[in-house]
Amino acid sequence: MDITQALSTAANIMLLGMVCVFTFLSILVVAIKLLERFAGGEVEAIPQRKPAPQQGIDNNIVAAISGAVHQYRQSNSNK
Amino acid sequence: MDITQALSTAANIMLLGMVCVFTFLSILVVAIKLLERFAGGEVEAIPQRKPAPQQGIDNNIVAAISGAVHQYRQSNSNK
Amino acid sequence: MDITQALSTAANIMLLGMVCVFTFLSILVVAIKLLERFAGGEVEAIPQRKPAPQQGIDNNIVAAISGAVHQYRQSNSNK
Amino acid sequence: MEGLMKLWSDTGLANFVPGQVVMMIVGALLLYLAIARGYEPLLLLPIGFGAILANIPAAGFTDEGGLLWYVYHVGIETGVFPLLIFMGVGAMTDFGALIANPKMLFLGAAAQFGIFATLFGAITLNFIPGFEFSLADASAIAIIGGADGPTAIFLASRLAPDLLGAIAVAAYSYMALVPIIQPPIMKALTSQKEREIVMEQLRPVSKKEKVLFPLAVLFMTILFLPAATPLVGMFCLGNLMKEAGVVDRLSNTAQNELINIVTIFLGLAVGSKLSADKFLTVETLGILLLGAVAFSIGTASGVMMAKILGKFSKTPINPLVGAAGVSAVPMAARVANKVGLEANPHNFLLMHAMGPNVAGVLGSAVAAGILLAIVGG
Amino acid sequence: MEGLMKLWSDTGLANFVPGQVVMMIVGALLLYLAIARGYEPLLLLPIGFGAILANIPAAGFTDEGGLLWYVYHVGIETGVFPLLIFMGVGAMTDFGALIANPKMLFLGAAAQFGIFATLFGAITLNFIPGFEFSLADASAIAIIGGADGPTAIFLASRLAPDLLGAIAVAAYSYMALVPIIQPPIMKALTSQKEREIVMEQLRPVSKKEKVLFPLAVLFMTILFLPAATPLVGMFCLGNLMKEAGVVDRLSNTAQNELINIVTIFLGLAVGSKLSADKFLTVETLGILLLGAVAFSIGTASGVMMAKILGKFSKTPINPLVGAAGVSAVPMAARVANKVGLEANPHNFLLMHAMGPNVAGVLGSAVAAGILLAIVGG
Amino acid sequence: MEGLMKLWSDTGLANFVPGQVVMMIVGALLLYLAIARGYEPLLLLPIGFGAILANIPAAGFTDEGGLLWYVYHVGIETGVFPLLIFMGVGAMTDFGALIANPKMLFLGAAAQFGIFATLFGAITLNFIPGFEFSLADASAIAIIGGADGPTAIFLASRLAPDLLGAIAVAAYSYMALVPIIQPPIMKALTSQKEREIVMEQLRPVSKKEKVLFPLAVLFMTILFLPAATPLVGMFCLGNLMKEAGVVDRLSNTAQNELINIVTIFLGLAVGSKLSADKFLTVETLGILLLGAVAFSIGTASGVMMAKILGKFSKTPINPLVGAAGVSAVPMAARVANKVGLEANPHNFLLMHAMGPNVAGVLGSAVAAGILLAIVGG
Ligand code: NA
Ligand code: NA
Ligand code: NA
Repeated sequence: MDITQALSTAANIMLLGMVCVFTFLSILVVAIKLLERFAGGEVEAIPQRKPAPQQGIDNNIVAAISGAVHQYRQSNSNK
Repeated sequence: MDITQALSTAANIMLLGMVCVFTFLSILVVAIKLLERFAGGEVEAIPQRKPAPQQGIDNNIVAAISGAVHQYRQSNSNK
Repeated sequence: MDITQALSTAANIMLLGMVCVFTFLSILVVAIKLLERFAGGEVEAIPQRKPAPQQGIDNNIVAAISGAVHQYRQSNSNK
Repeated sequence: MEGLMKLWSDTGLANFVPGQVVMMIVGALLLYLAIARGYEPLLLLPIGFGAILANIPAAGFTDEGGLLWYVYHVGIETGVFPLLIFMGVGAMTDFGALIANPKMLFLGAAAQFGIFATLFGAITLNFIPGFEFSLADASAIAIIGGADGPTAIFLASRLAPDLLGAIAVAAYSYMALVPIIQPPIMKALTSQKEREIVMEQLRPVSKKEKVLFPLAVLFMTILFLPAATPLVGMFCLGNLMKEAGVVDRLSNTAQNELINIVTIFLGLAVGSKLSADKFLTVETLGILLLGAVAFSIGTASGVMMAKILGKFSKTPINPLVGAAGVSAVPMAARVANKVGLEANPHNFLLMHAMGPNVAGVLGSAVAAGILLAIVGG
Repeated sequence: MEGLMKLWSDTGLANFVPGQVVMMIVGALLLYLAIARGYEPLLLLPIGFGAILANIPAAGFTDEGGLLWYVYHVGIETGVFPLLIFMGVGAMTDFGALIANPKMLFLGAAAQFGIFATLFGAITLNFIPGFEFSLADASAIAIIGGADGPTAIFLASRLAPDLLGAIAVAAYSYMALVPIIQPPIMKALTSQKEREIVMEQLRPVSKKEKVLFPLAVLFMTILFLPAATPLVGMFCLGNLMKEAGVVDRLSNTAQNELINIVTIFLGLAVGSKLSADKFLTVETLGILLLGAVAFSIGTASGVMMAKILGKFSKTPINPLVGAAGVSAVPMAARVANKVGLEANPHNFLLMHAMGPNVAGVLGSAVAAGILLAIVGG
Repeated sequence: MEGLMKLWSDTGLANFVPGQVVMMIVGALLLYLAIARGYEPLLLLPIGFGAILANIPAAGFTDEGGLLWYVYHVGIETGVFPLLIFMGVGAMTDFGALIANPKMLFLGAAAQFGIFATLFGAITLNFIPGFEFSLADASAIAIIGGADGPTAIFLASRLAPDLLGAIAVAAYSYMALVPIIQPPIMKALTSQKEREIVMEQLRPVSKKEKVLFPLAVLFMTILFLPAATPLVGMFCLGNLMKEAGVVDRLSNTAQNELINIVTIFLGLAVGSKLSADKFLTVETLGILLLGAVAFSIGTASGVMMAKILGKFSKTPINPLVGAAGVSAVPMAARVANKVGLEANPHNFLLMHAMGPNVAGVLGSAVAAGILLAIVGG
């Protein structure tokens, strides 16, 4: 492939690339607008992350700790 | 292996498996009772984990920190 | 290689090794003295590590946090 | 134009196969269960995401050299990931309640009947045309009844890699469903009076006992069931690091950063096995059905054993704690506590249920070892 | 004496090749930039150190079985390291500002012109004797204009591994230079009045939108550009873990310990590609030149697009935020904020610039996918 | 019945070989030393556990495809694990005390005589029938005198993989025994008056010196001893990350999570080399004996060098700090401090002993490089 041919290919890619990037991100704009319509507006005044209780393995820790605390208290109250 | 034969094998495994599980965990019950006899009853009133000093690589940190603090104090007291 | 020959090799390595270790670390002594001359004496009275601002990926966190805080405040002040 | 055609010919739109679409929907469903319902999100979120990635047409995630291909081969085929998770779980587990009341091991043993009965059930399903479970398949499916994710994934990767995706999904889904599956069975098998039984306070356990316990378990496994030593060994290593008290920095890393890193990759790797040709089969329906059966039988046999044990025990035993013998730590113990509180608002069973709960982990690792030794050899 | 001769014949002094000395100086320069100047130190420090190690004569770091050889082959050749970094960056990224003002995506799109114009420019350089960039080389170089490290490394490892070192160094160096490169361009293309434009406060974004956003992005990538799914997929996985709120321990590990570990190795591996025969070429000069061009064109096209967009928009748009479309998160957004403050001391553009900033990350991942699909297939 | 026979034939009971039982006892002994005695628990606990797992009959931990087989081949055979540990140790090490008083490097140099004398001693042992140490074996054994775990493991994995288990166990055991081995030697070689010597306060060291120090060390190693660059290079990388102050998140990860993860696996992998046929040999006795000799000679030569140095030095030097030149950081420095306090309750030598202590780390890395260059080439 000589340079001129490569240049024409590069120009093609440049055009094609920008069209594709714009098309892709334009559709994403539409998608976000749809998101807003269907999922937006439900912002809670209270901070949201904290109360969501973690489950699964995390629970192991919680249980282990609470278990340990419980048992430790028991073992001390025994005396 | 036809299904009937497989069923008989499965029944065998079921029986054998439950016997083994029970045997294994029963011996473990005995082992725990032995543990209690030989290692139990030494519960310390003071929380146990903290005082155990960590050694090895951890010491590197300790030394590095204490060294840094020491030197920092020295370098300041010099002035 | 019989043992006597091996012994002589070992003695050679012992001599050579100690000479090399001393040479190497002696040059390092010189290097440190040069370091002191060209880079020493600039000890700052203020602790040095803290103010150095972290850049790069860390900034992502900073920006994400400050962004989140900003937005959260905005969303609350809107009401 | 040539470039445009190439781009189009590479798009997902031009390459989708119906099965892939369905599997992506399955992946999205798992994400929904994980995020919106909180079903075992630590595993089901990466599994669901992995399922979506694995089914992208022409993206090559699961082809040789693809990201999920590497993760699966490095972590699951070698067995390393489930073993590392198990080490971390060991470092999180407190055996105090079990050491204080070793009888609870019988409950953990009884609940394993869910596994072995399901093995039998899986073979029985072969009478129905369309099902052709081998003994190895049946064993891998049955381990769902162990209610223990890493054990199920480890055994499935050894005995039935093709079913791994469905088995892991079933195992974690049912573990999340324990609060729904278990209470009716527990209530059906116990009287109000039995559920009100108050258990005696547990004796304090010495540090020495806790340190020696994982070593005792390992020792017995070595003597009687070497096939279980990978699972039990790594679990005991984690627990020993926790209880030894001299390597806290290793123990903390094992139960935090290391298990987190491995969990992300394990989930993706399991998800990568959710391909249409392996998952969209009648066998998956059978696995889901058998999994539910396994959980139910395990729960029932745990409760029944607790009732029997209570008859012979000097100290009272509330049969509800038997249900915790299936493991599903610590969900099953909490369910026992909750059902107990409904019967008697002053009866806290949580600590008492932790004994059978952790016994169930050992029990199903032992059961996995037995299956490996008999079927896998 | 034999031993002494052997020691001497092994010393660096006896084996140095001039190119290695120069590359060590390059490595030392990178360390200087990282430590004394604070240029992207998280990457440039390990890269610089890796460059020094890789050029030690007779030490064999990059020979088969050497440390850097392993790191490169395990982490870069497989593509795993940049993808894990991208997952971590995804877990650090807040798309709130973009979701609140999706028009900003057009700015992120426009800034990618820096990439495609540079591709054309790289091929044009072939007219100068000494340059022989293939289309694949040109694409890998052009991605420097994406101002995104992991994307550049991923694409370069796929399309032009020989240029990887130079491309990564150029990408991170220019990202660090954003505060110097961008302001003159931004000021040249805008009037004082334009720079003073105050933008409207962003609407609050719901948690649900934030959770669904990465899934929407992934979905679209699957449909239209599967070649971009490795990058976009891992990025979205990280972001989903962050926003889901149910797997915080995984998200925290992904954006801390995991990304740190991978960053160390990624840097060393990239540095290991800085060998004299690959780096001390006229092509490296071309890459550095093209990289600067790419950043400048990207900045300019972002600003111009913002001006055009402002004409059609109901709400005012400060054209400075367009410069943030090149990504270089969050440096470019800060530069926009700073230049804006110079024009109007009460005009805080930071949050508004975060929208195009994160849009630029998506934009260059999409551009990378397009280049992979067209050139790499 | 068939199943039962199969289970029985697989049990450890039916397969035990006497050697395995003994090695398990050795493993249990290491666990005891680690947990109950606090001997280097971070390494000896995983090593001991690994030894137990590796000797389980019919469990296949060290067979191809077994967990320990993977860990050993991925981490030790490649040399990656000890190098990563060394990077982490570098990130933990403060060279301030050494930079303030560079003469201390001579103490770190003198203490390496423990290594080279032991090499000679190991060859001498060949006169006794049953011992057949090659030069490579002897070098790997001698490095125990370096009192530095990762260096010993790295060199042994390169020169004498078969002896790796015994060498690592000896190295860590003697490092734990430093408080018992060193004081008598230190007291025998010094007078009460010498032990009472108060050393001058160290000058403050600038940040710039600390940043440039690891680079200077690396530079010299490159010039004179490339064979030592893997060890010294990774150590200096860790130290540079620590001192640079711009990559704290990488430095923290290197000295915490990363080193912890690697330590677990390194320990298991070393333990996996403790097999009966390799460990239950007369050579192991020789290694243990030589290790003790090496530590003693190193301590003695460090102290003697300090006495000589004190004669020529303008500032007073307490000969006790010479003992810290063997490294065993920071135990040996503490021992010097303690023995000093016994002689003079107001004489705190800790900071002064940190200089030779870290010098000893460099010294043994240099010695390892010399041995690699001469013997390993
Ligand atoms: Na179980
Ligand atoms: Na970009
Ligand atoms: Na040493």
